[in-house]
Amino acid sequence: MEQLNNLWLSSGVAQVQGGQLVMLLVGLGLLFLAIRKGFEPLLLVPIGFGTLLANIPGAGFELAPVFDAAGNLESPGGLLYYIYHAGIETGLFPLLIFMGVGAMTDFGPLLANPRTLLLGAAAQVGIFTTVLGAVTLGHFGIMDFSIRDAASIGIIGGADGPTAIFVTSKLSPELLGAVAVAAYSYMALVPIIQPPIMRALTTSAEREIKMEQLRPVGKLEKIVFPLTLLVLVAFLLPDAAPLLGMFCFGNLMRECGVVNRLSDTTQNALINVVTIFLGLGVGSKMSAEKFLNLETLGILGLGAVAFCIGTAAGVLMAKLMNRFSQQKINPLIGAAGVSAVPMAARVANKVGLEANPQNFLLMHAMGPNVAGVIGSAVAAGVMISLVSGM
Amino acid sequence: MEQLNNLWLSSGVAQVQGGQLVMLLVGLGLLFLAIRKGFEPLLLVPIGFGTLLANIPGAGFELAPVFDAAGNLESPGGLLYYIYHAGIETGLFPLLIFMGVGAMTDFGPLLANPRTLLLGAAAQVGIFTTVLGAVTLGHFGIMDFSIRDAASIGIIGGADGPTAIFVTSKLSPELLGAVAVAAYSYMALVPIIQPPIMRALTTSAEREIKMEQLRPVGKLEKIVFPLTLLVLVAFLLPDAAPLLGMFCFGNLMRECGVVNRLSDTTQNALINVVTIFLGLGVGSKMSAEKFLNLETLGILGLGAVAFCIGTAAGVLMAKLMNRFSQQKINPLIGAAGVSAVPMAARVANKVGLEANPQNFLLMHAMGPNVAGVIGSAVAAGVMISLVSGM
Amino acid sequence: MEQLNNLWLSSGVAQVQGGQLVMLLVGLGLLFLAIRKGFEPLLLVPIGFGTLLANIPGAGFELAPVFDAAGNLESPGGLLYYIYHAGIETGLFPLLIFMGVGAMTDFGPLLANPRTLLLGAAAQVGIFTTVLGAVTLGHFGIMDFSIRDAASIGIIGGADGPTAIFVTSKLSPELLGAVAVAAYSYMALVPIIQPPIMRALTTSAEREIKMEQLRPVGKLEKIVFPLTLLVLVAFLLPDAAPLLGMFCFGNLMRECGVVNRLSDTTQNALINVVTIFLGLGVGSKMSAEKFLNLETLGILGLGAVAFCIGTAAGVLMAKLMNRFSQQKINPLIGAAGVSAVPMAARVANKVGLEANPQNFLLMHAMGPNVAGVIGSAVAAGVMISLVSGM
Amino acid sequence: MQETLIDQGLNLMLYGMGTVFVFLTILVFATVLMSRIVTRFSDDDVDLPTPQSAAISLDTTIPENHRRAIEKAIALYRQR
Amino acid sequence: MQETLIDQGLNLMLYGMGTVFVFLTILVFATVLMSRIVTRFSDDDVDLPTPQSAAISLDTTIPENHRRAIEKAIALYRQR
Amino acid sequence: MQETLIDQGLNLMLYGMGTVFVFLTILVFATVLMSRIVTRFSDDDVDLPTPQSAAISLDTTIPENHRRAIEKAIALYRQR
Ligand code: NA
Ligand code: NA
Ligand code: NA
Repeated sequence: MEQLNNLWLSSGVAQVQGGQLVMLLVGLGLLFLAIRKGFEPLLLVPIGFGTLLANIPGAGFELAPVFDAAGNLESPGGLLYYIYHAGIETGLFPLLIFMGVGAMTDFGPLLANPRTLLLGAAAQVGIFTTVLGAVTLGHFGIMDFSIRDAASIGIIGGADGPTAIFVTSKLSPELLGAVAVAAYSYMALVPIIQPPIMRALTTSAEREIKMEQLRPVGKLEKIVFPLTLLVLVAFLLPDAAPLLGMFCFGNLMRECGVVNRLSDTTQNALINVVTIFLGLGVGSKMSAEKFLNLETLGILGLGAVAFCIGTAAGVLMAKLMNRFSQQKINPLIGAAGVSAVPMAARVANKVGLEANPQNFLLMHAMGPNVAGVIGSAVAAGVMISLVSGM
Repeated sequence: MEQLNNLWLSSGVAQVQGGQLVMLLVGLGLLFLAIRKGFEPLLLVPIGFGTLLANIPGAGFELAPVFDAAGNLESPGGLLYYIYHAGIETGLFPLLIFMGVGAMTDFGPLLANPRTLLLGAAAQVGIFTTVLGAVTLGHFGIMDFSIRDAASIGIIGGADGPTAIFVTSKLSPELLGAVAVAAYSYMALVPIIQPPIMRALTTSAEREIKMEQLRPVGKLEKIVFPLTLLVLVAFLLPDAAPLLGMFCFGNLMRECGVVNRLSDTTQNALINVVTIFLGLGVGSKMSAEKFLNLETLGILGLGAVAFCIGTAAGVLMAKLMNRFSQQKINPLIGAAGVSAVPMAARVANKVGLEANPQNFLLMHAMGPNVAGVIGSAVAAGVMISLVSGM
Repeated sequence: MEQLNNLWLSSGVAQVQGGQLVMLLVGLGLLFLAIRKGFEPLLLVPIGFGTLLANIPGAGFELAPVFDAAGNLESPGGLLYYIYHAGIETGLFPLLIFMGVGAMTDFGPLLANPRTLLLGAAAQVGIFTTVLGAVTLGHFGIMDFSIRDAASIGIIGGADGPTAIFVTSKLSPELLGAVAVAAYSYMALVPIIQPPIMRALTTSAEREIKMEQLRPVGKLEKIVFPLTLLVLVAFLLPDAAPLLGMFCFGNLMRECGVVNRLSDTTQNALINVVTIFLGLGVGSKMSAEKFLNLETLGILGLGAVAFCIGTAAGVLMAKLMNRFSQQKINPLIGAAGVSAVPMAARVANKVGLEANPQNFLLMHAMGPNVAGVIGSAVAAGVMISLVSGM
Repeated sequence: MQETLIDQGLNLMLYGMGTVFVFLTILVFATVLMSRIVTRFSDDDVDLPTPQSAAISLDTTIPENHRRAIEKAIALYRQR
Repeated sequence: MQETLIDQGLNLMLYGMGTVFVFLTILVFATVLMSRIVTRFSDDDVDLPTPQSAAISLDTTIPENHRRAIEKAIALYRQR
Repeated sequence: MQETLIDQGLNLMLYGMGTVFVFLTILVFATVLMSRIVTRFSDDDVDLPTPQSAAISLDTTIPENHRRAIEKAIALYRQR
């Protein structure tokens, strides 16, 4: 009978708490969004499943290992504990993802039209106005946000998952679940969030602007560019060096043409393995006490605002640049500056086609799109450095 | 001359002990079985070679690293030390293998005929009668088995390598080598062990039973099934959550259709790397003092008994179900309930074809076959939980 | 203003030191050699980029993590710190590379003509004369070399990157950058370094020697060879067991034919990932204070000498063997004994074709070429063992 | 009360085997129920959506290296 | 002087946004400059060398498994 | 007796080079012997068995992704 009682006590039904139950539903909801609605499934499937695993009562997925006095293992930790502490707390997984993303990125369109870097810069306005919104909520006691929390929330507006995870795991690890979910959800919602803003801020004539064809970009330019970027980062902004350094490394492996086997593995086996673990590790921070509170609502709300402002800023920057330049830019591609690669570029293309069925903006939008990745990595570096000193 | 003497003293011939010599032969024997006889080569090649490495006198493959007082590394540990402590002691490798196995498993036949889950349950009788056998040997002082040892030995009957390694590394790490070798050897011997038992327990008429064709199973069912299983585990049996959770995760990645690149990597690069390391890590526990004793003989004997009883229980359960049901089950597929995927299912098919050359049982046997994986993972969870509290 | 000042102080320009500047140029130079000149790009691209990352002022790529008194992480370490300490200090990465190299190696030509093992032995003379050169420089106070440093420098003459990294990380970690760069650079320079020496030491008649066609080698021989080698290592030279053990393991997986999926992953995803990390980790030791000194010049000079002597010794050994044997060996293939697989074998083939356009030496040269890998691994084992006891 | 080793083994067998059977029996019913619900709610199997999105460049269903392998296979074949 | 949370946020916005714009503007000029230099120094794009060497057996541009996949694809296709 | 650095180097050279030569010489004989035994005991090379078994679904010789790549290659080629 004792055993039966033990079995019952160790069963989930006896141990479950209301919060865990709700979090299990949240996990299933994320899986639904990822699988049925196609919301960034590569990350949201692991995050959603990690949420389920972390909230199984009594399963111990996020338990720490226990050692005896002599340092021998008494009971091993849970899988999610090891993943989180080895890969996310240390920042290794986001950096490896950045290496893989670098190996997948073609800087050709950006090199053909470097001015579009400014669109990528403008779209980061979304990050910093969101920071301001978060500190305002914090200042008036509406929500319990510190300056570190505000920076982590703002980075959602960077529309770049690994950057958001990197910043948040350093500044506000307890917000990691909410921030990552918000970042990936809004990246998936780009086709819904952006078009109305893009249409509202542009005239039909502006949307019809045809851009001249991009010049071909040589191999050598593509090889030298990541090195140029790295040198600039090294001298001007070493705080952004971890993210941008690994990004440039991946891109150099891709473009240099002599290490194709390394580049292939980086773009496939390596990034896939790390993506699975990154997602599970983020899921492990989706516990009831960290996710089921008013702050999460605030994060989701502020994240949506960040995306909208970033989109608007990109479009407006393009219109501003048209004031001063002969070669007109279709302002729709400014919206691609938020990054969310390659979704935002596709959205720009689609809205452009609505205005003029002959106007293909996709390649033009890829420039600001990848510029947005650089822009938010720069913003991440600045924020980590400034906030750590506050 | 001193150097020459040192060289001689550091040579293997001067250091070798009888036990190591025998273990080197055991390692070569495992390689022979794996390569020449085709015994589960994916695991037994690494285990066999790990046995060789661990028993090279003076090579230090399983030495622990030495740190000075300040925490700096004085001398690094051996490769097998790191593999064992990072991947097996923590349980990470078996769990990752389970994720990969999940990504390789098609639950279609099981979903088309869920009753076959009961066959997978029945075959686990082999596990628990073996536990009883082991405690009896221990009780009468014939062999030195504790209840923890008995549980680890019983799990051999689960015919599931990673499950056996997971349980044994938690309950009786010193038996790991013998248990893993027994588990994989008997899995390889399924085509020899099972048919006589299957023929003895069935009439020719029973073996000729034709089962109706399996209904087609929809994609959505296949997606929802791993989630259903996980939710049941979460509420009823959280102790089985680590193994079954990762199993369900892998299967969901496979079936959901939106993360094919993650599923591909899980089924290939990731599971292959982990398999190599898992095998080497198991081999590192194949030292003379742990393997060359009477207990190992007991483990091998009890393991064989476990397989036989499990096979018999599966067949008898199928016959019992036929008493109460209109839709007859060919009792041969009950033997597939021990798991040993996909070997046991093939054996059922082959024995069935002997009785009736038109009777293809393979797909029907895949249902109990994967049910056996679930069944032994459940048994593993229960045993870890109960034994830890004893 | 304070923030602006902080930003400035944290910028690279304010923090950069002369040494870092020079090391950034060194990193760019390595990338130039790798990408433009094709110098062993698989290693020199990661090493070169790692050099850049490690020398970005203020980026913290090689910072150690900081823990508070309770053991919680206060600030995570840098990426290169984790890579170096997890994979290079422990010796894991070189060992895994050796496993991959073993899985890529075909011992067929060696088995068809085992005498060529002696050429691989002779070429290691380069290693030990270089050791002598280094201790002479150290003895007379010209350079600050200990016996450990001398062994690490000598191993450059082994023309085997992972072996050099393995030895140096154990004996003289502070020389790792210089030794690895020298080893890979000279391996790339084999087509320039070797031919003059080969021509100087051979007559035209010798270079025209046609060797009889290699006998076909059976599968079983190829399977048994790595086991034979391992058993010999186990009994005679356990100090060489880590390197040669993993080498044999990889080769057995390749040849046994029953674990092709493990062998494929070992040769591709696994070795590629480890190569990237190994290169970055070596780069992390390329700091100004460790690389920009007279000793590096000495290492580069001694390394070149080692290659030349090794080449000469291989050629002379072949001529010596021709004195005592009926079956003549073309002495050019003796030069392939330094290893530098497969470059040195190709060089032997090319120089042979110059003398006689019908004389294809490539397959004959592959024997001493892979023998050179075994030879330098043996030398590595002996040196680690002897030097540790001095 | 001190348990003997055999008592422990019997307990383990009893509760273990019981749990396995109870759990898998429940799973049978849950699976049948799930299949019925799913089959009713989805008229057809074809209605599964194609995913709308994916992370940066990760959206190719055929991994890059396979695509390249395929292209090379075709190119090689044509050359012959 | 004690900073309020809002002061900190304003500072972060000011210096952060400033840095992003300054850095990316410099990057625009650096990129334009780099492209000009590179285009001048390399007459053509074709002049990139083919790599001369590689480590042990690592020199196949087509990874081994792809090559095999290709060969099998072709063999299979022909058999049909 | 205190050894000078040069003594140590000489020792290292002597014993090191000796070990390399002795070991590889033994390996020559061992290899020749091994080849003879193996060639005698196996009449032919064809007698290596095909493996009978493998772990769960791991038994496909062609990895799954390659198989898929191959099938896609063939399908694509046919479509053209
Ligand atoms: Na961005
Ligand atoms: Na089982
Ligand atoms: Na060598």
